[in-house]
Amino acid sequence: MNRSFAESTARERVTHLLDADTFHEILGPAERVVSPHLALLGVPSAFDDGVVIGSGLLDGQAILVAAQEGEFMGGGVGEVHGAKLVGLFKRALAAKPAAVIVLAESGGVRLHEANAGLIAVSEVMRALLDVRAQGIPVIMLIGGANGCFGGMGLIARCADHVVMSDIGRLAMSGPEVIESSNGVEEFDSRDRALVWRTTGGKHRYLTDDCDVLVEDDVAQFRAAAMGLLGQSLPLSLASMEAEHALLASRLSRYGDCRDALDIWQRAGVADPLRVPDMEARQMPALKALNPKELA
Amino acid sequence: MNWEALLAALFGKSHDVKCDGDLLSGTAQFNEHTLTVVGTTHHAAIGVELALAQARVVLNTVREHPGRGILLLVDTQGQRLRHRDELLGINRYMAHMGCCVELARRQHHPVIGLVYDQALSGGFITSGLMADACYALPEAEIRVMRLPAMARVTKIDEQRLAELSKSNPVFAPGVENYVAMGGIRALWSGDLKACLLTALLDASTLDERAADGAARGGRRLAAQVTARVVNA
Amino acid sequence: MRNWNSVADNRGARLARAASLVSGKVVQAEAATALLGAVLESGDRVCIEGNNQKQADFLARCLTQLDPAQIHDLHMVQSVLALPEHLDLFESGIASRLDFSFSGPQSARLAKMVSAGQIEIGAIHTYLELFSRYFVDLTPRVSLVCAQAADAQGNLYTGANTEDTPAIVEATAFKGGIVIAQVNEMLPTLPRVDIPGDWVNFVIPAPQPHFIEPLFTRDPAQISEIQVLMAMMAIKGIYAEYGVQRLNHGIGFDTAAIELLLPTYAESLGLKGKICRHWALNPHPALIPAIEAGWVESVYSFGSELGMEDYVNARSDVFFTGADGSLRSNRALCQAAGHYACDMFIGSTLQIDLNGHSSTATLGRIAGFGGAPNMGADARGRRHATPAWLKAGAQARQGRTGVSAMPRGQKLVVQIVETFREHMQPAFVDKLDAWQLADQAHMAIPPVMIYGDDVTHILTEEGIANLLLCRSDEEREQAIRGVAGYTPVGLARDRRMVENLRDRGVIQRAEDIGVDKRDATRSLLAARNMRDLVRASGGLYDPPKRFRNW
Amino acid sequence: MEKLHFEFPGQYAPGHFTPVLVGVVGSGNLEVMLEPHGGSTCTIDVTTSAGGFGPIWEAVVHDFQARHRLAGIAVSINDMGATPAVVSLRLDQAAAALPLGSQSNSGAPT
Repeated sequence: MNRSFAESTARERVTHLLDADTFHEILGPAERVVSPHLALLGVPSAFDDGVVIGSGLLDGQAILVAAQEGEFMGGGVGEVHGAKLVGLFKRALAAKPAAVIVLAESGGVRLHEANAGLIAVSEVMRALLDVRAQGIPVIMLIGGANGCFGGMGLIARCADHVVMSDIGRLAMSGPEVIESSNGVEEFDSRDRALVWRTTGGKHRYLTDDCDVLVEDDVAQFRAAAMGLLGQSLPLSLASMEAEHALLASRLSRYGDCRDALDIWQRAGVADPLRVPDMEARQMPALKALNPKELA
Repeated sequence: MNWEALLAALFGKSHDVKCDGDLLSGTAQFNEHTLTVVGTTHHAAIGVELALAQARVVLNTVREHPGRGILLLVDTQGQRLRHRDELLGINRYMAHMGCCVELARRQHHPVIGLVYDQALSGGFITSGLMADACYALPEAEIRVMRLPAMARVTKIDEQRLAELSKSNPVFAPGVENYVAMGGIRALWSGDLKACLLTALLDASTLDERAADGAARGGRRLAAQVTARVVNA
Repeated sequence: MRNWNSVADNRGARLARAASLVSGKVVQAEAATALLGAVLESGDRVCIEGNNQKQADFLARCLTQLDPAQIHDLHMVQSVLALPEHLDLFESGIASRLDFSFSGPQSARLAKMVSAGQIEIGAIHTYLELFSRYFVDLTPRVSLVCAQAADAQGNLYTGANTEDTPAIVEATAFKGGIVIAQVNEMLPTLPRVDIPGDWVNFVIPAPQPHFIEPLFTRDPAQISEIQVLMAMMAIKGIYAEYGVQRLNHGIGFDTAAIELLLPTYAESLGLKGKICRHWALNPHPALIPAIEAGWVESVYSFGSELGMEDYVNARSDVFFTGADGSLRSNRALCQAAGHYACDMFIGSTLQIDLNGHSSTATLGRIAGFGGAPNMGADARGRRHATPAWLKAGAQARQGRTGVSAMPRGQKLVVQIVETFREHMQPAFVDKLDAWQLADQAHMAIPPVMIYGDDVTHILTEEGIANLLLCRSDEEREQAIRGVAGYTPVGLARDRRMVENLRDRGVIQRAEDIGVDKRDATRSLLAARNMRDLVRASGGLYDPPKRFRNW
Repeated sequence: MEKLHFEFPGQYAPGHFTPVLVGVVGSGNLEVMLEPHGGSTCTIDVTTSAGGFGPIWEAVVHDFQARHRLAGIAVSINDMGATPAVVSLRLDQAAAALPLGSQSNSGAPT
């Protein structure tokens, strides 16, 4: 049986993503670099503040890696958690790894230290973009049960590449937040089929918000990350203009769609209702049939 | 302060900033230079259109006016909480806005953020917080969540949150907290023109917020932890 | 001279009143409330079909629209109170007396209304017990049932969820009552006839399909390592030990874990064909991998399960299906099957006391137990022998004299429970909350789900207590304490006596039966999430949207 | 939140080893870290979100130590309301990750 990415802890994901026995953790749990704020609020901390960072080899190439633990505070970014991510990107400027890989699983800013988290998210974005400017690719792997939301959803879309599983989710606001603000008619958070076809890996893949779609299998994430090593896409005026054109075109093409099914249908997918039950491996062929329409 | 009064205080009549829906954009003459002014008003909810529109203004500046300074005006209730925005990938639209600001900074445009009314959670990350430095008016409001809501979500007693927030700036609303943590470089009061001038002169592409937070005592660990990771 | 046909005459009068409002059997939805007003009389015994899955929700709503000045003091006799409308009837005075079996979602409100004197409860029954009383002293005068489809003659097609309908209609139609059915659709020809048209007085196409709850869907993603461990212990320590071939499973995650371990762990023990061949069970999605691996010969069901329709249709060797190819379920018959023809019941509970009495009753709620007491009770009338039944009986009788010396079997009744529930609530208690609840609600007896003298085994993550082997109340108490772990009840055990019971095999730890705790990982589950279940079904299982996280 | 400290004598000292971490601090879960320390005892420090369960913790870690008899080891726990069953499981998993395996008497208390 495969090793489920979603069911693995952050630590297990890193261990099995990298070449065997090559992971070296930085500020590991024994150093107890923990959040000072949680204890004040009467909440137990985690020895790694919910993010595992370090270096290792992927396919024999040196990389830096970070993995968020979705079970701890929903992967929320606090002061220490955020600083560890910022530090990893800054370290990459000198270490020049073949890639910085982030295994993102987060609800965004950790409410218990919200102000620090909010600032940290923007610091991570800027540090990440510094790394990209050096021609070092940044790769996001998204496949945890808690998805990648809020500030981490923004950070993910600042990377060179996004890899998702079809149970992974990438978005800004969680469906519960939208439902509580604007009602169940706006977004029924209990309708998981709706939640996933709005924010899940398949939709993001079909609309090019994710570059590679894999099964919920650590080995497939590993293979996808290996395939992206060395592929850097630095920001330039041209690349940002291209991105802008893509987003403007998406808005004009699909801005009136009410459901992902409408988008897929309009993009020429023959039987949109079948898409959610398709396996990840079947999706590239589906996308290839509609090369221009989607995205 | 409303945006008209703000711009009048900063630029007098020498600006052509217009309000289109919730979007503010235009140019201003300042200290013998032209500045691009872009931002939002009416406590705008940042949806895909508004993120894209702001990005367009920034990109145009980079393409057509190399080196021109950019002033980002922040008044937002946060990202728009709609199913449609998520369906279209609002996080990508907002990230695009942030990356456009980043591109401008890399291409030597001084970029200054100013929270002149309110800045809530996600709406703020990819604008003001991506500038070279972000400032705020003293009467502005910056927060992720109010304490009663935070108490509900975290299941921590609200009174306890209120008590702790007196000594710890890390979670409670307030511009002063953001100054203490380094997220806001300084509050602008009195002569706003002088404030802007200083900000433009001080604009640095280095991210100094963690160091500021440590120096001010509001965020003691971030800079230290980052340094430990870099030097490990 | 006495009129020996007064009931039939009265039915005639009611139907005559209805005839002045509607013509024929098929009644439009707009006329439903008026129809109810015409056929009902104050004080009637009324059954609103409320199962634990499908609900005659439209007719329940119509009933609440009646004028309590005209129709009042109805005596409701129905298996499940699931909808707010069921209790609204009592609030407005349309109904005043209640006999029922289960009230899950309405249990807290029911408790409040009982203590406020708004409802007079006759008794809380098991399903089979209530259905039995339909034929003795609680026969409904008017029954409001639901079906998938009807034809113009009033024949009903109940589809996969037949559930209670046959029992209700049989009792009502043949004892002078009136049967009204809400249906999802009218068809010229039905796929099959589940209820003959001459047993049905009126059919009403409802504005919306009846409500149905996917009650038996358990997402394997929520099964814990501890539940996997307990499932391993159950399979090796009980299923294999007794050779359990015919059984019923409870509704929880503990038993879902067992279902998902059959094609993996149990297969590795060489148990295929030796255990778990025949089931009285709803079509549990978690059973799909075991069915696909060839473990299961037959499944007879109380009701159906949303999303399992196509799968069941495609596996008619296993399930009971009609000529139309779809599932035929029947709660009354399946309860009888579970009671008499199964060798084992295994299910979870909330509280167990030192005598082994177990209850899910909690303070402030009057919930009832549905079918569990029938499944979880020795069938005293049973006479046919099977190895599992005989072995359990022999263990219970070994060394006993007098009346207990007669060879006889016993049903295995297993309570599977973690020592602590969520929020560190202990599952083992000195005194059941049921006692206090009985006081609060003025019940004649504490609401016990399974009586201690029916429980044969208690299985926790700490071990298996075989109560069949206990020979005194003191042994029984220590056997229970011995598997109660770190709960106050467990910590107060007599360590020497517990060690002695372990030597005698009354208490068995995981290692005593060769279960290595380190092997208890979720990777043993034949399906780890809903998607895996869909895959295992070859795409035939179509889970409800709230279970689809992909 | 409550902090608890326990110390037990032990026999089995694995010597120097890389710290072991198992589990995560999530709802109903905990993380357990084992580190070498100079003494001859096994110390156990618990931070738990659920207050008032000191006696249960004491019984659980007592049985853990009865199974493994560790010495020269510091056990640190961050707990988010795990049941004793989960706590025991994580402790045993951590002990199993020690070099040479532990001298396990794995099994439940009696």
